[in-house]
Amino acid sequence: TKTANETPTTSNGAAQQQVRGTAGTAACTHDKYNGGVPKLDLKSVTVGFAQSEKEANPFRITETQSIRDEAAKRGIKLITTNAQSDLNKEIADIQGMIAQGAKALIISPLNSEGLDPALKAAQDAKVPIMTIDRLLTTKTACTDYVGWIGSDFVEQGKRAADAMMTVTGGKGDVAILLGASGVNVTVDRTKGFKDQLTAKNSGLKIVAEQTGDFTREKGQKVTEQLITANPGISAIYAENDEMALGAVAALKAANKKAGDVKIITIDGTKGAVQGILDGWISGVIESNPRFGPLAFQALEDFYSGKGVPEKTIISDKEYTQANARAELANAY
Amino acid sequence: MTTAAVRVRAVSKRFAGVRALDGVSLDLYPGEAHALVGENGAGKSTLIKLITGVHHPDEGQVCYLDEPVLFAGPREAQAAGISTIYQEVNLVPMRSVAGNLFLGREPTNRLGLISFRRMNRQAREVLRRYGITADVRRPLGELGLGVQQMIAVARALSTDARVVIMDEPTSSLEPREVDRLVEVIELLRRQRIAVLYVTHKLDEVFRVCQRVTVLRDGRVVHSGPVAETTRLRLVATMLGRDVADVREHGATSFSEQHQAAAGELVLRAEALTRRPLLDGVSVDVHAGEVVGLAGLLGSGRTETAKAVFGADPVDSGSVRVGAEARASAGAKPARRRWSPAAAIRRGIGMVPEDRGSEGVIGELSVRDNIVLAALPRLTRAGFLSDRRQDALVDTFVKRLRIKASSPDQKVRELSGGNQQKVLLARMLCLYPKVLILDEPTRGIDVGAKAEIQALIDELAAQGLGVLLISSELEEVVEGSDRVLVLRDGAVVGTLRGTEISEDRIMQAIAAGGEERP
Amino acid sequence: MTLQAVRPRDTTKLPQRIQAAGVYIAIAALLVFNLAFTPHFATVTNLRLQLVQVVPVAIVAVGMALVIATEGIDLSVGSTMALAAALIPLYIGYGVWPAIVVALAAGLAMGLASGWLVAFAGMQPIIATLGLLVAGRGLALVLADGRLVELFDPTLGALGNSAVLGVPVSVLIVIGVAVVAGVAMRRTAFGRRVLAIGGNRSAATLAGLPVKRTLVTVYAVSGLLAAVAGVLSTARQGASDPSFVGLLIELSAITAVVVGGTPLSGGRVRIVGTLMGALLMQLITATIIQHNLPDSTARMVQAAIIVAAVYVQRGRSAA
Amino acid sequence: MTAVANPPTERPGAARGRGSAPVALWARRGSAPVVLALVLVAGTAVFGGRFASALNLGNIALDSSYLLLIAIGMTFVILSGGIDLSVGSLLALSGVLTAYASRWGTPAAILVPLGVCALFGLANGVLVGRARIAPFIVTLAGLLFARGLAFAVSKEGNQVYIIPAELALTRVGQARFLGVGAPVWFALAVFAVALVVLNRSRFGQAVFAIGGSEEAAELMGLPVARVKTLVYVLSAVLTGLAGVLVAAQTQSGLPTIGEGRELEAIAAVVIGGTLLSGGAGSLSGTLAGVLLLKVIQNLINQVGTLTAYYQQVVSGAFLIVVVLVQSRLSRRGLR
Ligand SMILES: Nc1ncnc2c1ncn2[C@@H]1O[C@H](COP(=O)(O)OP(=O)(O)OP(=O)(O)O)[C@@H](O)[C@H]1O
Ligand SMILES: Nc1ncnc2c1ncn2[C@@H]1O[C@H](COP(=O)(O)OP(=O)(O)OP(=O)(O)O)[C@@H](O)[C@H]1O
Ligand SMILES: [Mg+2]
Ligand SMILES: [Mg+2]
Repeated sequence: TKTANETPTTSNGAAQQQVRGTAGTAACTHDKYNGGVPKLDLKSVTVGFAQSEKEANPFRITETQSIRDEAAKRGIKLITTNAQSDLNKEIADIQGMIAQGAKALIISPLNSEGLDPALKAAQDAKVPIMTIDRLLTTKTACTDYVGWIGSDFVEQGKRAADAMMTVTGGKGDVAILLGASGVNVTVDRTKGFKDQLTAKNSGLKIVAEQTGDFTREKGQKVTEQLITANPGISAIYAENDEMALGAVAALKAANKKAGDVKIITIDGTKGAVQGILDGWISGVIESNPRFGPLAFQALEDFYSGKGVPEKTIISDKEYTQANARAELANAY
Repeated sequence: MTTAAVRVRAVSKRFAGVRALDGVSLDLYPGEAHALVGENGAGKSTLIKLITGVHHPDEGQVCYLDEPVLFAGPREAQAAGISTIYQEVNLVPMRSVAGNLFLGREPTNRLGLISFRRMNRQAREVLRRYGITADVRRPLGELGLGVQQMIAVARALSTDARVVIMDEPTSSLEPREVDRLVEVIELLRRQRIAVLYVTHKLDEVFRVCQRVTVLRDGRVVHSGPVAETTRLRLVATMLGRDVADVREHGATSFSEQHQAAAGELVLRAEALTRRPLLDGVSVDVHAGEVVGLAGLLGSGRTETAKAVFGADPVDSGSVRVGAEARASAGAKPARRRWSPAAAIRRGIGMVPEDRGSEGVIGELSVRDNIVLAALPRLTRAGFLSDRRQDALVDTFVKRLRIKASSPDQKVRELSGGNQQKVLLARMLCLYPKVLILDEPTRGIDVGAKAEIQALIDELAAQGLGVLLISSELEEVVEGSDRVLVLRDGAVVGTLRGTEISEDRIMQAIAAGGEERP
Repeated sequence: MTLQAVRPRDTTKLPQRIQAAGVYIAIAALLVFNLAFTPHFATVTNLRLQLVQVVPVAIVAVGMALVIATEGIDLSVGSTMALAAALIPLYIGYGVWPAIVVALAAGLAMGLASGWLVAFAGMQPIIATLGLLVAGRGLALVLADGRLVELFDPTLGALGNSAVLGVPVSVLIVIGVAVVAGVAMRRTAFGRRVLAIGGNRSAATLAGLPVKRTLVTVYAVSGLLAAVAGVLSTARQGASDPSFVGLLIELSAITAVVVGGTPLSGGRVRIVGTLMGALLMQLITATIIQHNLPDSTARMVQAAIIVAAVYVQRGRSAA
Repeated sequence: MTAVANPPTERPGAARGRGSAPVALWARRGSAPVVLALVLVAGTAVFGGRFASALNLGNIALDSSYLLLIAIGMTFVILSGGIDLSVGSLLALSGVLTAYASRWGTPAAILVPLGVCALFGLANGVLVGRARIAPFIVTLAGLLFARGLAFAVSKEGNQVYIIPAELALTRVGQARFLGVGAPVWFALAVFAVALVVLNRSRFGQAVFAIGGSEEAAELMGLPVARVKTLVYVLSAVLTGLAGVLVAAQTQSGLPTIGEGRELEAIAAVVIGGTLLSGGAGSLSGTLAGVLLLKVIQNLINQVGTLTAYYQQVVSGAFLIVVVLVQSRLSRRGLR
């Protein structure tokens, strides 16, 4: 018996963190932020981290772990909460951490909208908030929050479409395994993918799009149904790795061979990159969860006066047949 | 002739294959009390439910004040002025007594809010009028069934009604309460209210009613003035037998005397105490002996029965059975978890008073209900033996004349009396050494009652010890070899053999009251 | 005397049968629809797929049916599945079978816990099992450190994916479970006790039945079956995924039970109906996915079919 | 005459049925606040000012207010012998509709969701009350349907509607009065009205009676179907109100919120001593139940270092322990 994926993934340190780009105007510092907040030494205060979803997939696990590791490395006292996908709980969590005396916050918003009461509570308490992962689209940097570090999900979808066109030669029937309904990651990754296919005038035809809820089990079940109903499907776009691996299981159970159906997926977990090596997955667009070093660096810069840019886009790799073997160790 | 308050014209009603009513007609006039009698399952309750809109007739018509009506439900009937007491006490046990009395018509203040002060005051008045002692703010379910029944009566009578229908209102009432009810009915008649009165107690027919209608198997077999008939004739019509035949074999009662040479002690309950309901009650039962428990409503008879059976916990006291009971004079009782299961294993059976909530399992069939307690005896390696079940069920269905379309019929669909027989059968098929019967003939028709009484006699003759509770004093008097008189949860007197009479029992109750302030 | 001689024959059964057939009618309608309008539906592969996919819900639903027959409910089944799944990778080092035994034992323990809370501590089933639902999933995640673990064990794989004479092993297990449950409910004293307790608990106690013991047994069976479902899901997925396995399965199972004609008020049970209820839910899902309906529409259609199927067979309580 | 006997203590075994349940219950009603007080004291003892600060308690109050609104409706439903599983989804639907309709101004942003929710409750109620389908199933279907509708309105989640900050709704929804958020005041006002309706109106008495014995209520001439229907309408409208307030707080309508809220609300009601089988219980118990749940959640968060998984284990175990302690307390209280 052999098990894989068992060892805890640790964040790979600042070396892995490449910033793809920054955007926005003046850098945000503690005396500019929201009319000015007191200067602090991070080592002497408590920092809070609000995670939005259960640590139930490699992305979230790595994200939280990366924050914890970095805090430990820098000797900063950290408290964490997890909203378990409940927006009200996330608001309560944030307010609770402020009440508990957290002096700076890193939050991973559950959604682009809806955190206003929490943001307001932080403003009132003069606690700066650094956001990671999802962008608060209707809020202003350096007023409502310090800055944002994250990926561009639409861009990820576009890159997935490009990869898809490359591996399929731009022809065939595609099925999309959508992420959980009503979540903007899903929305963006779908939009990017479809827009790019249209923009490139691709011959790929989307014959089915069904939600796999970002889980392996649902990805497997849905794929099983889809390939029975549409035996002609030649490619699958999975909006995260877990669903892709579910799809692989479904294809195996249906006696397909590796490569019969091309799978492109987003995230960059070890399992998926291994899937490339095994021939079942054709390409993986990375969505980098290792926010820890960047986030704490941003807080340091915020207080040191160096300043934090409005947007920091973390760089997402792409894993292909060509680089999978070499990059496997770097996948999370 | 005055116009009828209610006129039923040739109604028929079938329940999935069972013809409950077949062309029944009945006129009910203002100012009369009209008795409706018949065997269990004859269709009395069904007829009432057709009048009040619970069921709708398949054929025929109901007229109310000469207008054909088809009430959508009891609510409409009530609004139109037909007030009904249904057979099984139909109140809400978890609500207070006052809440039940005034449910749906609570007194309100100027803001339209319920005034509980007024409601409780009015409730107390109502109870006083009917001689009921109970705290009106307490949940109704805490009261004995008899009190509950009185409250149901009080509720039905305190609405402004032109027609009052009562389905066995006295089935768990004491003679005292029955007297009170008779007075009330007289009063109603004087107010030109029409009363339809269902009962199995034929005495009441002659005391209360002017006319009587007899149903048998869903048809009217007799209808006419009470004055023109006799008790014997009524029984004969109900049963469909000859008057002579009934006279010869009798329709009621126990054989006059048992061989009072009671056998050995089979049950000894000592100093059962459960404050504040029971206060040191001791009961001995010998093989072949029928011990009656007499007392007023709430005197602790049901509590005693339940304590002996292990259905209710006691603060102190002991129950011993068989050899243990005989060996035990004064010995320290063995500590053991006493529960109905243990009681049944050791040969005690009980038929509970409240058959609806503690007795029958409505969704199960007649067969399943009967064999329920005997399951351990009917299984091989956990599997049920059909043959043995059927044999057992067959025996008792025949012996108790349980009227069901088949043993597979759900008990819920049986008439009240037949449900009671099913419960008796459940316990009898255990062949117990001691049988506790709490109101065993409640709601049972004359024919069946006689049969059950005869059965008790027969079983006692075969060595069964019986603890008998009945609100019909007559039944206790005639059936018992020994009577314990209870008052406020304590034994206040013991009567034996020829001492046993209604008068002596009443005296004992009264005297007990003087001794115990 | 002829008190019971000349009663008309009991025809009660027929209309009841038609009423109870709501779920069959719905299944037939969906099959006809799919055969007519869904390409590739009438293939062996597809039909087998539907059977395989329904396995976990079906197994859990059988246990749930017994619990519901006692007028209870078991919300903890999904978490029990997760617990079972989480334990397999921890013990698979000792071999597959020991690992499976441990997983099943954990399910039994969960069931005993809810049974004890309901029968002896007198808690309301929905609250007792809700507590275990929350705690159980948490425990599973603690054990697994929240991670999905892939399992490459041939025996486990066979359990999930192989077939005997064309019938998948897991489907055979469902049939086995259903037969045992059906026989137990119809032919044994245990089944009779379960129904009696559900029908009228006080009456059952007064009839001397071992009420508490029976209740504990029923919840234990439900827990055990949930663990079986957890093992089978894990086997089929080739991975232990305690975060998601069995998530919300309690609602599907309860729906299957009720759609199959078992009332929530207890005292009655339909095992075959329960299986059919589960199958109906599966067919609805399949139809929705294969016709590529959007998620929102899918939920609404599902809601409508559930209400319709139950509506047809409702109403014996009416009177 | 016989004296009025005191009620017997809980009868284990046999008389679990009609006779004894109310007694145990009447006592149990009193015990949720006791447990709540204990937990509050314990929290203060362990975490001191961090827990007992005005800020933190205000947060708990705000967080509780939505749940309280839902739980009030749920109390009526459960008292009538039913259950409403659709509230979580309905909360999302109401929020989405609030945000959607906010383009037409505050009145629309309030009336549209409340109207739709009322219709929804009506559908639930008619199916339960008139068609006599089991409430569990009806509202389970409602759970699916409302969520589906919420997704449909927000175009499968592609469209998140935003509520303008300057709208009166936003300003009122986010206002604070005496340091406490507006939703808290709304919830308390509704609670006060509900108290009167449940305990002092015929409708309220009918709800109790129907839950206690539907058959008896029917035979006593109560409008059973109508009352049952109304109860579901009430639950849906209060949930709708909670949805409007959530939307005003978050200035957006998200179709994903509220999952699992139904179970939380049911738990709160039952912890508050209301019998799930209906007929007996109280709103004050529900209030205590809601606060108990939220305070416990807050306390678990206070630990801060507990991982999410352990938090789950602890809160599940806590739920069971609280209910157990409560039933022990109530039994003791009777002696
Ligand atoms: N809901 C029902 N479904 C099926 N059969 C029923 C139903 N209600 C009554 N019956 C049947 O109709 C017949 C008449 O019953 P009913 O209750 O009217 O008798 P009754 O005269 O009131 O008897 P009792 O004196 O025992 O109360 C019985 O055979 C009974 O089994
Ligand atoms: N005076 C009373 N007021 C209120 N409740 C009472 C009173 N007397 C008894 N009870 C309650 O009534 C129930 C049944 O009473 P008990 O067993 O003592 O009476 P009983 O002699 O069998 O009378 P019944 O004929 O009413 O059953 C008990 O649970 C007890 O709590
Ligand atoms: Mg009758
Ligand atoms: Mg009695």
